[in-house]
Parts: sequence; structure tokens; C-alpha cells
Amino acid sequence: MIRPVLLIALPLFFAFLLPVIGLWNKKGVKYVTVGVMGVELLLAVALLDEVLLHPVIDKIGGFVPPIGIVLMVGRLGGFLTLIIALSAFVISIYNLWEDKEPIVRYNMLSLLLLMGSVGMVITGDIFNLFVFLEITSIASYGLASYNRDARGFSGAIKYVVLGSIGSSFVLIGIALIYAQLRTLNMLDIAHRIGEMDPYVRLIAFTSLFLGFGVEAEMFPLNTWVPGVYDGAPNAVVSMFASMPAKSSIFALARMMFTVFSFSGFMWFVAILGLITVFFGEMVAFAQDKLKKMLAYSSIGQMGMIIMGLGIGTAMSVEGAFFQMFGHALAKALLFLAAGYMIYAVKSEKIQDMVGVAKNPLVGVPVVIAILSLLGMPPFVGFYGKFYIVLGGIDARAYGIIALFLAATIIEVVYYARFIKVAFAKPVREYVSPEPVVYLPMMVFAIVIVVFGIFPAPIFAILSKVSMFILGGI
Amino acid sequence: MIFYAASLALVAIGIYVVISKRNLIKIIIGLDMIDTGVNLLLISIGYVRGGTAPIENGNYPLYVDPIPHALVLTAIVIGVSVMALALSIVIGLYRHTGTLEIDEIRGLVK
Amino acid sequence: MKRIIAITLSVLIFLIFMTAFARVKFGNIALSKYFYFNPVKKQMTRDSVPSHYLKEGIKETGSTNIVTAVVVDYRGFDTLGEVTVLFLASIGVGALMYIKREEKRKVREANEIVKTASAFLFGFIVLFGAYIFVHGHLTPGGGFPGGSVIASAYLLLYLAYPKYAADHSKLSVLESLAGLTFLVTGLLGIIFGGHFLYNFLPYGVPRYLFSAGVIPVIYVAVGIKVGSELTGIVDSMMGVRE
Amino acid sequence: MELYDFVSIILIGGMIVLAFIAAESRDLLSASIAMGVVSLIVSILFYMLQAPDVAITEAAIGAALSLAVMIFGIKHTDRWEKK
Repeated sequence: MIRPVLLIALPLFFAFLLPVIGLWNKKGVKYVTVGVMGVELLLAVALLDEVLLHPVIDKIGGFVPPIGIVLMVGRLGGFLTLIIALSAFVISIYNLWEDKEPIVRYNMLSLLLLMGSVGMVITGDIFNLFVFLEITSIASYGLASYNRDARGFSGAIKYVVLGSIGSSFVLIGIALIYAQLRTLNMLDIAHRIGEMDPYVRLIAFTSLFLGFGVEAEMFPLNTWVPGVYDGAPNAVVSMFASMPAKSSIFALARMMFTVFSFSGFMWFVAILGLITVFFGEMVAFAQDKLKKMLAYSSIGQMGMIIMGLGIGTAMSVEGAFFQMFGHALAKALLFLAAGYMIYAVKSEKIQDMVGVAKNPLVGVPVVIAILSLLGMPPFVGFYGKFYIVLGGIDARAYGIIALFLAATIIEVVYYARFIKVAFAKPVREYVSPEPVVYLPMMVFAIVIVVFGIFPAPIFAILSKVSMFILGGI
Repeated sequence: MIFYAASLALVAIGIYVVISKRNLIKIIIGLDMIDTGVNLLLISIGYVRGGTAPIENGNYPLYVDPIPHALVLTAIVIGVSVMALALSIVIGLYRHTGTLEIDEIRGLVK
Repeated sequence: MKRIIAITLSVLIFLIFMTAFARVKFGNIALSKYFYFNPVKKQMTRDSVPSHYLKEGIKETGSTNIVTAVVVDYRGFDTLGEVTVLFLASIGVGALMYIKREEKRKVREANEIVKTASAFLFGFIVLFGAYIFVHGHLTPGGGFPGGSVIASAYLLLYLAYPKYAADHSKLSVLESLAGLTFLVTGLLGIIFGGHFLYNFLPYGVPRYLFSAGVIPVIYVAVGIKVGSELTGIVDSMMGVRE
Repeated sequence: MELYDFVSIILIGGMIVLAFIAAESRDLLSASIAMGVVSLIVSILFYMLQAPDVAITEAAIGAALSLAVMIFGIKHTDRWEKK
């Protein structure tokens, strides 16, 4: 028996405690953070173990659901929590290498980013979701500009402007729902959604969708992504790709399926996802800086997830969740690797990175991650793309699937170009990576390979996805 | 009804400022305006004609809806937090580039 | 050109939302008509959420001020999140305004009238803020208004004595302790009542200062936390000065 | 028309005018002060909508502290908006 609230209370407790610890030992704070994230990972595993049996509902304050706030975790919520906790833990090991001044505040911000992302996944109350969205985005604003150079600040300010407009839209959506139903609990809203005026319901959904779309890197609202991913510290970028982005896309999915009970083919969402894919991949193809290329590629991948959710058959949604898993691991790995490569080469351009990945400690994980992103069979990424395509064929959306496959070819081309440079004959000696640099990458790569060869446990977790589409937790 | 119109007008003016102005501090003022508008919107949803503030006074039967008040207390604090953080980012940017205009910053930061 | 697009877009947004809100009745008296659905027992009830708060609020929380009952007890988790947001902002501002010691700014002294008046008013404003958050469960007010009133007293002090600077490490310890008090009160709820943020203290007699269980405890913690964080934000924004 | 409606219409009209001043003024200092006054009027409107708790908070945070933070920000940067 584990309480979901502990997953929120633990990082929050240590975030409050860190300044006190930092008074007598500044260096020790980093190790405390790693320890806390490790415990969080264990809690997430225990939680997943429990939600496989039955959905967990935790009543805060002991009030019955629509009266008080509840946390509710279903199978998918448990899965997402595990993805977030795993990436946070592994990236926090990498943080031991990169010291960011002031250290104590950096660690507090990353703990609270973890707390916000987990909270967005497990909460069952729509206004509480907004509060956690704000926690996540304010922590992200702080971390995005942590380099305190012009590039970091100019990326972050775009993020702040778009993010706060987005959250205002979320609040307007909540206001519309509240005005018509006088409740904030998601399941209560879902049960009584028919009482809402259809027009008001449409506007409320649109504004919530646009609001969460900012964080989920959806097409017209993702202009902040390249600037932030370019200017933020490398470990932070890895966190962004694997934590807040995933939790907000899950929030998007819950808005669509759980709260508003749309099911079946949503052409609007699917086409928006497809445009996002095309935009991301085309622009990524034209980049010559490594981190920008990865950032745009990340937009493309998020578009694939949105598309999978929009097609709305059980298979494609299953594929979308698989894609979330694969993308979180692979992109986090690649951004960590990019941090090392830029440090070793002292340049951000791809053409300068001749032979930097020749060292097998870096090269092998990078190749695994890229192959997984491209959807090659023995890796996790394969199942994601494969099931999205199968689901699309199931829904007879042949046009969308054909365009999607065309976009994938663009992706293959630019990653192949990168591999060709990075594995060429080295022109000079590069510093070899320290253990804290290559160990996190190894962990991610091992997870990608293991779950690529034995995907059965994940299919078991995702087996109830059709219930989620029909409005379950 | 006029309260809805007023608060949505504040939101609309805020959006206009954010889209059309090129000065960062002006944009932050616009964001603040959107926040204020949404807060007024939430409070006017909770209003009940003829109701009093939801504090038990023993003899008055009709109260306004207390939930939006709780939500707006939260939203106000969130708004000021975002504003302070945004301003500190803008100050940092100004220290590096010496300007507040987006177009000039775009030229200076590759 | 950009202006025209901006005007069109904002008018469009105004019209879209206005047509939606035109279908929402203003000043709706029938609050109790929105019957809620209990997702745990899977049944409809004959009551709505706000009218449940208004009818049962005093009995269930012991607080006379229903807004306080909602903020601290029914939706206390939101308040915890909100305190975290403010905490994050103060961390973030402190981290971003973190500059080297050489870059001090010269400041001018305030005149004698401002100095005397603020020295005179400071104590009263702090006292007023403390009154607001201590009586949060009885009268309008609570932790957030009280904390922000206290922070405005410090703002006055900063304006009158620009060289005055709060000790950041002490402020952050104060913030941390107040936050931990809130969180630990919540966790004690799990131990004593089985639920996070459970109101485990006796409610006492409504309308008295010592009533409503953990609500005053949490609101005092929130008030101290909000006050110290907003003071910290103001102090960081003023920058290093001499 | 009752006094309540009359007062609220006057306040809302003043609020919109001040919001336009805040939007169009090229002096950022006066724009932010106009925004502070908008917050103050909104806090009076909160009071008229029977939300005293929110009114106190908005008056203290929206009209005093956020204005102060804004003015410190302008002091660190530039006062005039370029065209």
C-alpha cells in the first residue's frame, strides 16, 4: 500500500530542506538530490506495482472526491510517473559532472521540476493540474536561463511569454467548465459533460488544448523550443525533453479522453500533430548546430505522439505511449551526449564533430539512441512508430500515414548525416569522458535495448489503453 | 454581464500588447493585464445576485460561491511569481545586450 | 501591419470568449442546482459542491470564514502548490539576480519625512499583517493577504533606507522552516487521520480564536512564508547596493 | 439603474481607459503605474463582488508589491520604449 501523495511530498520536503543543508555543506546538496531522486524512483516502481492491480485514489484531507482534491493514478499514470522518475534519477547523476552556480538553488529547482511533472500526471483535479502546470513551468523558466548568458535569457523570455499566455488560456478553460458545472474534479466533469452547452464545451476544450499545447510543443505554439533548448544547460535540456514535455502531453491526452470524453478519430488533433511532425523534421534537416537539430527533432517526435493520440484507435494510442517512453529515454541520452560532445570539441557545429563518437563509451549509446528514435526493430522506438502506423491503417487514415512515413525519411537522412560525421576518422585527440558522463548514457541505452527485446511488460501495462480512451482513469 | 465583458476586454488588451509591442517590459505589463482579467472573470463567475461574502454571520441566508475566491487567491500569487521571474530574466538580458527591444536583441543574439 | 493583425486577433479572441460567456448566467442564484457525481461510490447526489461548502463548512472544518475553509482545508493541496510556486519564484529570482560583489549600485538616501514616517508605520503594518493571518479563519483575510501586507511593510523600509538589506540566508531558512511546518502538518495528517492534510486537531468552538484545528497553524506558516518570500523577491530585485 | 450598477460601470470604464493608457504609453514608468491603478480598481471590483479576501490580496500584491517590483525592474533597465 503506497500513497501517491508521498511522491509529491518527498521532493517537496527536500526542496524545502536543501537551503538548511546547504548552510553547512554546499557540495553535499548534489548527493542529497541524487538520493532523493533514487527514492522517488523506488516509490514510482512501488506505485506502478499497485496500480496494475487497481486504480489508486488518494483523498487529500479525507473529503469525498468532488468536495476535496483527489489524486488518482491509473495504469498509464503509473507508467508515466515511472518514466519521469527514471529519467530524473539518471539525469541527476549526470548533474554531478556539471556544476551550476548557485548549486543549492539549482538542485532545488530540479527537485521541484520533478515534483511538478509527477504532480501533473497523478492529480485528479483540474485546477490542481493547473497549479502543477505552473510549478513545472516556473521551475522550467528558472532552469532555462540558468547559464545567465544572453542566449539563455533570450530563449527563456520567449518561453515565459508563451507559457504564461498558455496558462491563462488554461485558466479561462477551467473558468468556463466551472461556470457550467460548478465542479473541478475530472471524473465528475467527465460524468456530467453532457450538461454543458455544446458551444461552451467546444470553446473550453479549445482553450485548454491550446494552453497545454504550449508545453507539449505543438505546432503553432512551439517557437520557444529551439531557443530554450539551445540556451539552457545540457542536463536541463535533457530534463525538459523527458519530464515536463511528457507530463503535459499526458495532460493533453487526459483532457481529450478522460475529461471531454472524445473518442474515435479526431482529425483536427491528428492533422495538427502531422503538421508538427513536418515542421520539426524539415527545420531539423536544415540545422547545422547539434543542439538545435536535436531540439527540432524533438518537436517532430512530440508531433508523432500528438498524432497518435489524435488518430484515437486503441493501437495508435498504445503506440503514442510507447513513443513517449522511447522518446524520453533516447532524447535524454542524446542531449547528455551532446553536452559531452560540445565540451570535447568546443564547438556546437555538426561539421566540427569529426570522429568525436569514435570512443565506444559514447558512441555505442548514441547509436542505440538514434536507431531507437528512427524506429529500428530491436529497440523501444520501433514499437511506438509501428503501432501508430498500424492504428492509422486501422482508422483508414491512409493519407496521414503516408505523409508520416515521408517525414520519417527526412529524419533518417539528417541523423545519417550526423552519424557519418561523428564516426569519421578523428582529426585530433578528444578528452575521454568521466564515469558520471557515460554511466547515465549507458543506463538509458541498456533500458532501450532491454525493453526493445522484451517489450512484454510494457504491453502488459498498456493493455488497458482502450479503457482509457473510453474515459477511464 | 458587464463584468464578463470588462474582464475579457482586459484579456484582449493584454493579448494585443503582447502581440504588437516590441518592448519586453511592455510585454510583461501585457501579461500582468491578462492575469488580472482572468482573475476578475473567475470572481464574477462566482457572484450570486444579492449574496454576501461567504463568512458565517448567523442571519443571512444567501452567500456567494466561495470556490472561485480560493482559486483566485492562488492565481494572484502565481501571477506575481511569474512576473517577478520574467522581470529578472529581462534584467539579465538587459545586462548582456543593453536593450529591451526584441528586434535589436534578435540581431545581437545569434 | 503588425498592429492590424494584433488588433484583429485580440478582437477575435474577445468575441469568441464573449459568445461563450454569454451563455453563462451572471449572478446565478441557483448554486445548489448543480448536483455532483461521486466518482468513488459512482452515484449522483442531491447537492452541489459550493452549497455543500456553505452548508457543511463550519461543521466539517470549524472555520467561520468559508473561503479559508476552502483554501486551507478542502483545497489545501492547491495552497501547498501555490506556496511552492512562490518559493520557486523567490529561488529563481535569487538565482538569476545572482551577481558578483563588484557590481554594486550607488543609491541615494531618502529624505527625513519618509524615514520618520516609515519607522513609525513599520511596526503597525507588520502588526496588522499578523492580525490578518492569525484571524484568517474568523474574518476576511488569511495567510496570503497577511503575508503580502507584511512584505509591503518591508517594502516601505526598503524605500526609506535603501542601504538596508535583508540577510538572505536567514530569510531562506525562515522560508524553509515555514514550508516544512506546512508539509509536516500535512504528513502528520496521514499518521493521525489516514489522509494527507487531514484536520487532526480538535475544532473547538467556532468564532473563537483557538478553533478550526490545523487551519490557524497552516495559515500562520503560510503568512510567514509569503511575507519572507515576497520580501526576498523585493530585496533581490533591488540588487546589490551601497 | 441602481447605484451599484452605476458605480461599477464608472469603475469599469476607468479601468478600460487606464488599461489603454498602460498599453499605449511610451513611458514604461507611467505604463506600469497605470497598470497598478488598474489593479487597484480591480480590487475595488472584487470588493463589490463580495470577495473581501481577494480584494485585500489584490490590493497588497497587485497594486503595491508587483508595482514596486516592476519599478525596480525599470530602474535596472531602460525607462523609454523605442518605436
